[in-house]
Amino acid sequence: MAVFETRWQPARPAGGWREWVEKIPIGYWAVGIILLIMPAGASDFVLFQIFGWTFILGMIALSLMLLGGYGGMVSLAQMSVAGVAGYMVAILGDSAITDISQGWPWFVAIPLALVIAVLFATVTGWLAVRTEGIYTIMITLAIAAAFFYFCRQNYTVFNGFSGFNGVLPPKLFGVDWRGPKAFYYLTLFWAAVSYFAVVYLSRAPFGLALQGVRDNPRRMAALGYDVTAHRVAAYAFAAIPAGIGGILLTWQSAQISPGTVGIGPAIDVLVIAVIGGMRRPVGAFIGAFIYVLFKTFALDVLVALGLSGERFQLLIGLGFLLIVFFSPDGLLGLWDRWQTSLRRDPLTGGERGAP
Amino acid sequence: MSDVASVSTRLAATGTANALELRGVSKMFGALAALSDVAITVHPGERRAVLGSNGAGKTTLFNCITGDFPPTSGSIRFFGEDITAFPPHERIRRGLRRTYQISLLFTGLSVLDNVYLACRGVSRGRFSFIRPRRSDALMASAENLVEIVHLHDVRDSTVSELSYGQQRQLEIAMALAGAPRFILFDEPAAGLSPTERRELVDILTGLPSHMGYIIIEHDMDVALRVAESVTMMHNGRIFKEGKPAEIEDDPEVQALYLGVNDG
Amino acid sequence: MRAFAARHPWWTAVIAIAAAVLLMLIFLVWPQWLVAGIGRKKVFLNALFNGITLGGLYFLVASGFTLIFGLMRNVNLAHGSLYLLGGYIGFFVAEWTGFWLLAFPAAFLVVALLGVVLQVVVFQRMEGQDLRQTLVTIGISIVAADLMLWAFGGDFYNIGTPSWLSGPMETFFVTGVKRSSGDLIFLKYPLVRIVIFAASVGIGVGMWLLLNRTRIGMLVRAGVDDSAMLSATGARINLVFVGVFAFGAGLAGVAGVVGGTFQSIAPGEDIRFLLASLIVVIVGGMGSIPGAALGALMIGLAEQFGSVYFPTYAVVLTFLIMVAVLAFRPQGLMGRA
Amino acid sequence: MNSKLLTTLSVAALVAAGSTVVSAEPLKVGVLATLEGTYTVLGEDGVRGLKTALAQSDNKAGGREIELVIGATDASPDSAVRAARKLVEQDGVEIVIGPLSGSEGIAIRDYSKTQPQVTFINGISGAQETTYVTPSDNFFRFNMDGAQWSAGLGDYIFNEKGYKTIATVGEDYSFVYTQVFGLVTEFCAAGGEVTERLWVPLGTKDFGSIIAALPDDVDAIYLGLGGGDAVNFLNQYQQAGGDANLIGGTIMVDGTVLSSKGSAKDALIGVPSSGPQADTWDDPKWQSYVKAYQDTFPPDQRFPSPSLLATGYYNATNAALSCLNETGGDLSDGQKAFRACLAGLELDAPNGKIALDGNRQAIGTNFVSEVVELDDGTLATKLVSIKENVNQTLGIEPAAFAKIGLPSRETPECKTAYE
Repeated sequence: MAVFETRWQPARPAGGWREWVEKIPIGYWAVGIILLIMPAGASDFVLFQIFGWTFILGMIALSLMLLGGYGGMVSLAQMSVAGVAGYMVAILGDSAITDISQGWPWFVAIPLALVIAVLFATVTGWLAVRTEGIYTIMITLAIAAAFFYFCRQNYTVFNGFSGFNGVLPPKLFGVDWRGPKAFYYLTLFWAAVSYFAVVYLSRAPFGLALQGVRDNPRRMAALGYDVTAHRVAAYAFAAIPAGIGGILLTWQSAQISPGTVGIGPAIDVLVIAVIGGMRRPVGAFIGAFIYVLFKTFALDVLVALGLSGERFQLLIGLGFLLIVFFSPDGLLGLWDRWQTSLRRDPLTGGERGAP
Repeated sequence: MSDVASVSTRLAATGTANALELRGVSKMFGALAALSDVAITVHPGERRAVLGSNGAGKTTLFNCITGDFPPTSGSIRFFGEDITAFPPHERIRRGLRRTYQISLLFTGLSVLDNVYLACRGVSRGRFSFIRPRRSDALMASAENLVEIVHLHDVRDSTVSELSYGQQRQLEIAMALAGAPRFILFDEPAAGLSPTERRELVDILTGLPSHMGYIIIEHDMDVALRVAESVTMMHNGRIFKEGKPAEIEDDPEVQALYLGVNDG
Repeated sequence: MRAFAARHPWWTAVIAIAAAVLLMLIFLVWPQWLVAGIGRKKVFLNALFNGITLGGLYFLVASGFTLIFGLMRNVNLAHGSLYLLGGYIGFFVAEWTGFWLLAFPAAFLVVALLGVVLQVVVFQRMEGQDLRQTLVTIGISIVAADLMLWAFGGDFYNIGTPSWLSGPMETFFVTGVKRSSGDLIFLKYPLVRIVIFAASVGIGVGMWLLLNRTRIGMLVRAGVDDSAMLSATGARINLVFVGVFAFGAGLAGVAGVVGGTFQSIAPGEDIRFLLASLIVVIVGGMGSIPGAALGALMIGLAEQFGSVYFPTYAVVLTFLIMVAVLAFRPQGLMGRA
Repeated sequence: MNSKLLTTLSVAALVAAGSTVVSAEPLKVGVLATLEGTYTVLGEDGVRGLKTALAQSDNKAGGREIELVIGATDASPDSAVRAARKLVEQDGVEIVIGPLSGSEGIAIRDYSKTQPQVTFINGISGAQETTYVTPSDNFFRFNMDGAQWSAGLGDYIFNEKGYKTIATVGEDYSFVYTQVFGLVTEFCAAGGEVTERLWVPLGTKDFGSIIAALPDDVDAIYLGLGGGDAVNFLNQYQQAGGDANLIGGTIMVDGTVLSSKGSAKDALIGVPSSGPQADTWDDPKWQSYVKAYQDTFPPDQRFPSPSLLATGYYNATNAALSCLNETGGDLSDGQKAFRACLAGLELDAPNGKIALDGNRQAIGTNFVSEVVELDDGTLATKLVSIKENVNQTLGIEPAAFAKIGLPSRETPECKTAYE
């Protein structure tokens, strides 16, 4: 680049905090403020169950979005990664299964749980990236199934079929973090951190390189990048939001057992990410919110409509099918298309304001 | 700029070696010889056009030089260093670049990001989790390259929104990233409009004089305006070498190539 | 064979010794120390034969999956649903007509027809879009599972074997010696498993012949090797695709009848057999019929030996095999790099 | 709907309701049932049991209309807690009836501790530790646990059948551990010997090699398998020509296996087993309950006769209804009166009298039965022996019982006396 230094240099304004803050669209402010003041009006159930669960599932789906949307690798093992972290918190920390749980303090147990989840994800990634594309989804599905069976059969560490109950968050600063409001803010905080971390990462060299790998791995290699290392690193990094989500999920239900990490939940994470749309991080949370609403109220709606309550699996399946069939980019994709069609001039078909 | 420094050290070490020196390079695909016993020598700063009909082995020649498909036999030296067995990214780090005939861009990313990735690929910090700032040196050089190939107006557009000609220009910008010492252009003018071709010629002739390249081009106008020397290939062999004017006037060449292919 | 021996003398020796040991284990009467070490011969022989017969079932399911993938690069994650549907159809046909054998063509035809619909309505529209196909077929399998639960309930269906097939038959394998009389005890083995295994070998060989000895087969194999070449042959390609998809789906339907006969058909079996097919083809190599056979055999044996010698982790064992294959030969044992 | 039971119940309701005014607001009752996933059929029958009980009392208790809110689970503890939370915190139910499976029960017990204002009445979940370890004050269980469901079987097979040595094959999870626990303590105390315990992973479908590995030097083999695993085992057992004496666990002979399609289940004819009910018991109360169940639902929407899941939910509902009647629907003061009534209730259930111990765990009647083929070709269980007053410690001194330890793959040891 020394070659061209003498030529043109673009003048760049010095970006300050104020300018940065001003650039944030109004919608973000609105959503942020609503989320922050939500506990003033909403019921405990809405806070703990609807939003708490949305944020948790959103984080796990976010890790899939990072891999799938930016990295082009659709992994079905993200629920397993979350499960590893959840299990580790139960095993290393406190639970009602005192024979197995080590009872280590939270500041050891939680970081260690995350580290183990990252290691697990790295090994998963290392296995999965040895092959490409569709193989990934199959291999990670198989890994998820293996982890489920292993947890169910192993009693010495994972306590088999029953798993661990009585897994509660530490009473830090005198707060019961499982209280609805406290838990709401706890999950909101980590969801926001994960979200912004992923948004930030998407424009950092690593994130850009990951998207480059998605678009054209061969060219990336030709540009001097180690494609495999980037892919494995993406698995490792994605384990962090998934792991945090897994720990929070364990605290929310106060237990973790093989059913938490079964094949059903693994596919649910994919459903969430796809429904929301894998193109942008926010899709994970949109998908999670819809999924949670559906899971919670579909039965009521069906019964109210005079339909049999059992068929709601069919509804979920059909909804998912319609979305992937007609809008592979999920609801965000639909939204984007609608926005473009609004901007497009109905007469010329060109974009308004464009010359 | 450590890269530049290391390049200059290497330059000093290799002295006045040829930029590119191919000896007895052959490439077999099964029983089919795509290249047979090719020998080419290019001096530093030299600009060479490689001409030949389809299937003459031009792109195969590029693939051998860049390491995308290593040659079956023969040796390749780059500024005196034997790079025959090097993987592609090692060659890139030594300052060799190429553009591709088919578009191999990152279609989901913006123009600037594409060039930035190309710049980043030959520097350190490929795994950095820290966002580059606008004032970042690499970002600055990426913007600079975007400017050079006249894509400044669309630098934030996604590549999939660009016109074909703009995508070709972007290819060139990416090949110029880092500290290139030698570039292989694979039919950069294919599919471009007359205006875009003129722009392309401007870009190529405007490159710093010490930066040599080989260009594969069907458009004789373009090829002969941007090249100082010409190599004709036919059926995987070198057929003729010389100055543009000599080649243009050569009856054999006219019979074989110019006559059937009017560019 | 000779070329292999020349190239890998050590491997050849190891394989030859292993084969010899296996043959001795099968045909000799086990001495006391061996029984003390690894248990009764009857258990061993049963695990061996059951592993092979179970492998036969897995092969039936997985070969369709791998064929479809190999030719069209279509990933059909609804393959397990086709298996389950085949099982239900087989049950009702066998029940209504009273002919067990009739269940096979019926299941094959109906499921193959469904395969045609899938190929025409779904896959042709999204050719080359791996991820979308995967997602759509996951959606289809969710919907299909609930539709079948709706139609057939959560009951367990067991396709009855005709009387000439039920019960065990005595084989010529010796399992031990009676202590009192010194008479040899021969292995009794379920007849239906033998028949089913013979059938899957028959289907496997038939498929091989079809692929290697007929014009259509050549076309298909050429397509597996190089789909660009195939598209050059023109419009017939779509017909070949539909045909292969129908055939692969039909095989899953047949497998459903087999599975319903010596296991049972119920909700959840779809996912189980989808997983089994995935592991078989990952181990064997995507798109390879011999690979599917080898993978199916390995997984079947692993499950059966696992279930008697280390039952706790028997389920995990198959996954370990998969991981090992991925680590050392990512393209699968018979897959091409 | 014209059963004697119905009459007695409604008379009781009338008497109880006499004092209070009928205009009280409806009472919200939540139901936790497995209505998603593989075990949907089971959950549905549980709900049928509950609806049978409600139909018998005209959907009213203590002068209040009962408003039902159903929460669907998929048999996992996660889903059970989530559904319970919605019922309690969103729908505001005051009583929760359910859940169905063992680990769900433990999770709901834990949850009940955080919701002291709501009363939880177990549906049919049968894990021992739910009420035995850290019981919850507002969690009541009117069904016996898995170990209690084995009561009487050990004695019966030792004394009546004359089996001296047995081996067990069971699915590798807590419910079957508990069942084997109940069997082993009783059988070994009677003088029998359990030579081997084989555990197969839940969801094993090919038993070919396991069948070959069954010991042939024992008098009988106990099978602790359920659902599809049971059907597959029986099918392959017949194919292999197996002819050993079999003993069945409770879920080995339940409706899902006995009503499975095909001939696999025929291997069960004559097999002794035990559980909280016997399908063909001629006791009038049982008969009228079966009739009520059959009358409430058309034949194509129910099992031929109620499964133990239906009976469990039926009893739980009746316990709630009768105590609502007794307290006149009064749930004030933290449901004090209602809970006191439940704790002291002696439920005259169709499957025998049920009372609660200090941990609010059922002390009830257990049935040893054998599988028989009915005239119409279907299979059912026929009573051969009744064991009354089965408590959670199986008649063993609590201290000695505690020393045995919680059920697991190897616990309990086979001993003639536990002290």
